[in-house]
Amino acid sequence: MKKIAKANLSALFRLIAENRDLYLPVNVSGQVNFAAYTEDAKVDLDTLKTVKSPKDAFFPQSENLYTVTKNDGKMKIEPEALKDKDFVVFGMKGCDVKGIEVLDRVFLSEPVDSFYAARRAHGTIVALACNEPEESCFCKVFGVDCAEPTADVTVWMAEDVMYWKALTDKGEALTKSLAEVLEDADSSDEAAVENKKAAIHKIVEKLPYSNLSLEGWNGDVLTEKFDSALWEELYKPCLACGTCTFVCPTCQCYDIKDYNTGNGVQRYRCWDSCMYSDFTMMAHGNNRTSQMQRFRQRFMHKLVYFPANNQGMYSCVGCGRCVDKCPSALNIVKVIKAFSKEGER
Amino acid sequence: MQRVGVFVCHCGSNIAATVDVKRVVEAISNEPGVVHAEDYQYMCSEAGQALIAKAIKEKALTGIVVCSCSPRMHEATFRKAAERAGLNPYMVEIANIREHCSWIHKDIVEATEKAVILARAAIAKVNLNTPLKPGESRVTKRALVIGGGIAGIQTALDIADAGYEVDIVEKTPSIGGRMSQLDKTFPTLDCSACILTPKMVEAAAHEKINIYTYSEVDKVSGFVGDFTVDIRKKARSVDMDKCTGCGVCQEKCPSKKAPSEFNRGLGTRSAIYTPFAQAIPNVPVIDRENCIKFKTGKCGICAKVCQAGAIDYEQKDEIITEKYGAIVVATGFDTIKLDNYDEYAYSQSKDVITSLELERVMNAAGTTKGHLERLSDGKAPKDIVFIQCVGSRCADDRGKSYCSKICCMYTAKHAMLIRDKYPDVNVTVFYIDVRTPGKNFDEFYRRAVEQYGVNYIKGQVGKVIPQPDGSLLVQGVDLLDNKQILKQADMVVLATAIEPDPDVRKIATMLTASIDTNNFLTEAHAKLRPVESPTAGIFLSGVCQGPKDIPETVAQAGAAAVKAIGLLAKDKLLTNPCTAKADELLCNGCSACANVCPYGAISYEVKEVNDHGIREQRRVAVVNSALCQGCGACTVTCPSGAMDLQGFSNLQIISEVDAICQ
Amino acid sequence: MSSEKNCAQQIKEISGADPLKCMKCGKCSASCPSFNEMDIKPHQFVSYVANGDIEALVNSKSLYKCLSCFACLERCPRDVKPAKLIDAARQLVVRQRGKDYLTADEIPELLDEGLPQQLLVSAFRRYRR
Amino acid sequence: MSVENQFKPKIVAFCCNWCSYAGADLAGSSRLTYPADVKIIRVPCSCRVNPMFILRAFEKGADGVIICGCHPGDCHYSTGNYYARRRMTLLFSMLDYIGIENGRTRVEWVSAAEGVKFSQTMNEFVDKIRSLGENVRLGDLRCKK
Amino acid sequence: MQEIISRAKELLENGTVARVLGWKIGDLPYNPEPAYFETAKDLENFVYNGFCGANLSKYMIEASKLEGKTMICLKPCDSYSFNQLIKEHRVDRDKAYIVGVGCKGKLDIEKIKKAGIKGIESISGIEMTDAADTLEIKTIYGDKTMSYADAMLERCHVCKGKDHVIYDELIGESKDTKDAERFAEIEKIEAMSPEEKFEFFKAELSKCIRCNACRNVCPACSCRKCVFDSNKFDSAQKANVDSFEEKMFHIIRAFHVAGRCTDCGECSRVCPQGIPLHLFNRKFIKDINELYGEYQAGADAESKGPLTDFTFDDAEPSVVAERG
Repeated sequence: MKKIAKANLSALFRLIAENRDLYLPVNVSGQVNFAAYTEDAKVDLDTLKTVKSPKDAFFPQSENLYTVTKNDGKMKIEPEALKDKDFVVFGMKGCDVKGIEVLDRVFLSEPVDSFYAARRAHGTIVALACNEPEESCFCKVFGVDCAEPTADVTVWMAEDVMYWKALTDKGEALTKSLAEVLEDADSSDEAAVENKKAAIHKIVEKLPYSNLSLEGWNGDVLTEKFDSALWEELYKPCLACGTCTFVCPTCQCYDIKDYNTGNGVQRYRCWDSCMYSDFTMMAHGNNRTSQMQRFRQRFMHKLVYFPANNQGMYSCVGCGRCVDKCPSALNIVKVIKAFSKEGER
Repeated sequence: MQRVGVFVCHCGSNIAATVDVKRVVEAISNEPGVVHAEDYQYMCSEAGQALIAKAIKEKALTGIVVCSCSPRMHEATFRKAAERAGLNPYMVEIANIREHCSWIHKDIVEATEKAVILARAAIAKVNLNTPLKPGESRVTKRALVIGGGIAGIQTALDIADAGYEVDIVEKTPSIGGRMSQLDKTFPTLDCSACILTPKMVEAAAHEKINIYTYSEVDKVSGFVGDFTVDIRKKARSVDMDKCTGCGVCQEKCPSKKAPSEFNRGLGTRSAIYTPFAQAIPNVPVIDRENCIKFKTGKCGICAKVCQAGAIDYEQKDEIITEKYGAIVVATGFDTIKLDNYDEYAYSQSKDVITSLELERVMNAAGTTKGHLERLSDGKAPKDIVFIQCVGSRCADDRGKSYCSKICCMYTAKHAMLIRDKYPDVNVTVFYIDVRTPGKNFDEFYRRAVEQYGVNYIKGQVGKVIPQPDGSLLVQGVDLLDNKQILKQADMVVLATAIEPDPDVRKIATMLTASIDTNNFLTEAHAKLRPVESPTAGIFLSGVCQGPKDIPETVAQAGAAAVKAIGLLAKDKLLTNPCTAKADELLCNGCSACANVCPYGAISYEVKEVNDHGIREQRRVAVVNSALCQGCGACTVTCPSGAMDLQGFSNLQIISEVDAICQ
Repeated sequence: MSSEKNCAQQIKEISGADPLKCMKCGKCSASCPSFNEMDIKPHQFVSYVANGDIEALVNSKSLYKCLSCFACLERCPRDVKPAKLIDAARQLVVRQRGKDYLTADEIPELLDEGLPQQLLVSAFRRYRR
Repeated sequence: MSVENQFKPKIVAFCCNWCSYAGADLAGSSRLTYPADVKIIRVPCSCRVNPMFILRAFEKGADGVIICGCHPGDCHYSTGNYYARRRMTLLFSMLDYIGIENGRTRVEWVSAAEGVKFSQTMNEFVDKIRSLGENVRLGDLRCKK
Repeated sequence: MQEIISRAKELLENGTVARVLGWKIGDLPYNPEPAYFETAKDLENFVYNGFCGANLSKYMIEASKLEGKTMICLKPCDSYSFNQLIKEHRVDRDKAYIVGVGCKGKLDIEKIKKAGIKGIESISGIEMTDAADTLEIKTIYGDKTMSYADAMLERCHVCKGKDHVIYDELIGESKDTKDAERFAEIEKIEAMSPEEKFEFFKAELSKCIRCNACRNVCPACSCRKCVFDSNKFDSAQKANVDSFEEKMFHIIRAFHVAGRCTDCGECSRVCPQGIPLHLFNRKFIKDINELYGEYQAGADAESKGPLTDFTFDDAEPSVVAERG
């Protein structure tokens, strides 16, 4: 294990950013989101949750796939270059890291998404333990330990020192390259980290959602859940905006569109939301015609379809961003609770 | 995908001299949809149109772009050509590479580049065109003529003679207009009244003509073939049906100090009056501002003396609503105000008068019973100075930029008449140029000089200085002698510029007829459509379109009549198919579009809509394509884009924007 | 003096007048109180400038006979501003030092007791800019 | 600066069919020149101009957009330009508010008889846009290559 | 709150209404959600407190399609939106039984969290009946307090007033919460240099994630299909590509609701990125007021909106440049 004085963090960031791109939580106009590190960026490691999850680092909201140009009546297709520069994402939380695991299932299984794969290959994740989890957090429910997120490197923030522990080869390599700013940690430091973890676990136990039960969601429940009358009640306040999907660390749906730049056509993909009425719109219309169906789709996907296809892995990680951000105060917790109450009845 | 043919016109050298047409053809050959491109010397010629027809057939074109002159010039030509070749005429787009390109740019590279871009925009647009079919609208077989002067009377007579009903709306109490105020007419010197009065009588007696005098147009709605007009018949205070025109009321009226409009304010009239003896209708009007009864409630003499009991003090303005197929504007002119020309002492001396006032002085029925006398003291003048171009041909805003056209001739007429009747009076004319184009016009002017000894001086007057003895000192210049001239005169006549009747602006707005900076109505084409307004169904007669003399006015009046008759002769008109259309799947039924529609063409229906499988009752907008004129106001008001304009759709305009900006 | 053409251009610039707008109506000459004293008449200023005959214009008496009353300018229907043209010609002369109409020493002799100050100032403005 | 290197702005002019387009035609037939940078799009009325068209033009690389219509009171459709006037006033105000240079947008009323005004207006507008330089604030980066 | 509930029960029982549109208690102290109640039992979960900021007017579009009347709870500012929706024929007045509920300012949980208060377990002082002007907040990290006013939504500081512009009956008192000038923020931006303005909006809009929350919550954005979702203008884009790309969406959205926006502030309330979207709409409102006369959208259900109206002597667009 290594450590670094908090006062030296900027030196650390500078060093990381020297040869790589560095993404970390930055405050822009009052909101904290992952963004590229610059000398004058307002880095904010205290805010628990960035508004958007850091999934952009691997799966950007919008990315060009290829460009078609026309010259003398001939078409030319130029694929967009794959990411070939190493980068570090610093400060992802346990839930965020788990979100990437979910995305891996989608994008790294055949057929492999080459854009995503290239980013995963070049990206190193430094995960930060959550010092002060909040009331909207329920990562524990999905088996995430926010006190010890497992990524390439795990870091803990204490009063005035940050502990650094590499877990993978990528993590070791990064650590090695930062030798000039990272100091070796001793056993008292190890103990401090253990204490930190224990303190965090204690807080997690106090969180209102921590004991949310997923009972009734595993197993062959597709038809039962799908046909439930509850959806008709639950979706009502939904505005059909895409906030929940865009802040979610695991939502992976995208749309592919063309943009005419005047000099050629760029084919790009961008996040889409299953909450939108034009999601997967086809010539004949849409296969989900009501907001109830769209609402149901999102939660069925997270809690039923995805686990069914991925050895029981839910595609919710309990980050609670939807709890925080839904304009109508809807969220996955309310859905889970509604169904468990239904069970009680 | 369309199969587009592009035809680039040389327009002789009009385009080809500044635009490399071959290069244009080459540059657009690879544009999306283009399967054919060629250039030709004159696309609008028969041979050019044949080329287009041939390509349409041989290449199975679904759309064509003609790169040529303005669509305002030949769009119709090419649409017809396409239609003859079996293509929907609305699959034609014009790239204006003449007026908007070759004629204004000098550099051939630059102009060619621009022509290519304009062609690309048109190609992009035509790729999104859809075949359109015109609708039909009915024609009301009745014409309205606004203005009862010689122009209006002639137009009305010609239309009526062709068998159509005509209404004349005249704002003054009698028809006759400016011509009725004139004494003699040039170049024949025949009496104005003698030739006008029979026309007035003929109009009044014509069974197809209905005259509204002392009336004004209040409101106009509708469109070509189907105008609805509100006519305000101002309260005359005299019952037109009862009045016998005996004239006793006018004689007995105690209020006789009102300035006579007919005599240009030189004389007075009674409060109940007909403007002149031959007025049609011969029914007086009570001028309520000067009437003692209306001012004080006492008097009522006219009612007492009227044996027919025609006087009606209670009469109110009446609104008549009538439908018309065509409207002819014949609102005529007035002389400009001379407030900006202090140097001529018009406001300081009664002996400085305008030419139109001189007409009333010279006229036997005028204020001086036809005697030429000074208005200040009634003495016979010995020296008269005429000043030309007062307020005409002026570059600043004191006057008018145009030549008033009639002044040279009427001044020669006045000079000649004075010298004829009073050979001892000296007449001097200060002129800048003497302009006499017209049949027998220059001969007329030369007679004034050679036969009548009128003293023409090339040069202007700088100042007219009233002298203590009542005479006028005229300071001018003789440019040919290079001498300044100081001339004693006892009368000065100003050839005052004419301007369109000030009310025409209001009328043009109601008619949505365009008007130029001088308030002359704009013709649809300066050369080819001189008697039509760009607004369909509106025709122009007389000076409202531009300065002209009586024969020209009468000629134009006839031409306007023919155009109106041509319209009225049709039973149905094809309507412009470029109308708005609502996409009921997107329509919110919010009524915003109906709020901005100037034609009331949008209404709402509650109907069942099948939105990709969802069936529900929705309130949706429906456009009446016969009423819609295609302005597009609704399309921008519609937030969802449900309302679109056929022929100028959102995507079509956007495709043009993209093509230009790329 | 530099080339004639250049001078004509300068006169146009200084005066802000466009000689080509003139329609030869003569209203300027008709209005001019100094007409009879002038060798080149106001309506002719325009042609001199238009034709570039500036030499003759600046050597003319008119240059110093113009009272700058601006009657011609006020009344000109074409916005040609003869007074401004002649004023501009005057300025061209004045700008060449030593070509003044009067020398400074000559002025006191010409002064009159009753001469209003304002006239004096106006005279300076015209002759000694 | 040589002519070749001079900034060539892209300028879109929306002209109503009845007045301004005819005014542009008159400018053409009177041979009143203005820079070739101006490209005219014919619309039936100034009220047909959707703010989206204007933003679209800027997005795709236009440096200036001018809207020409009949003089108020002279609209062929009676009232179209009155609506256009309000819409454009508010839109321009919004563009100003978000920091887009004043002068990249303009509305001018040009009648069919005002060929001179049309050409003058275009000359002025092009000068203005040249002085403002390239539009970088409203464009889409993808179109800037 | 009790009064509303009992009245709702009455109306349900006597058949006046078939359902009640109100707010349902949340599972956290601050997240009640808009909800329908159809029975007296349902109403056990009815809540009306300081966190019921959501404007329910727009839900009435769908409720208008249902059988029978809906009792809808509207705060004073919501009633403007409702009126505007009536004007636009989007809701059926006859299908609504409007209960105007009192309001003493609504709370913004984001403001509380921004003050560093986290791990919230309970908040007291949020009930309509609470007289205190301080919120007592219990958190797992200790007890905190915050003044009610400091936690209020921006819109409440510039409140349009305590009066409902449309209602069938009123329940509860309202309180004056206005303590700021409505256009002060706008004026501040107007006074900036073009560069400052541009940087300000660029920074704000760069946060936009095109989630459409602002649009979907907006009662004026009631289009069945938004132009940004349709192919009518080739404008359907979900991408946010460059830093200022969202301008088109936000300018046009503001333009489309100009003269119709009641300034209800929902857009700013729901923006997950805290973009002060009301700055766009309110700029239009300010311009409209200054150029065309004071106009409050939704103040009535009949008047012509400023963009579907004109006068012959309206300001020319050049006024924008002239006023500097």
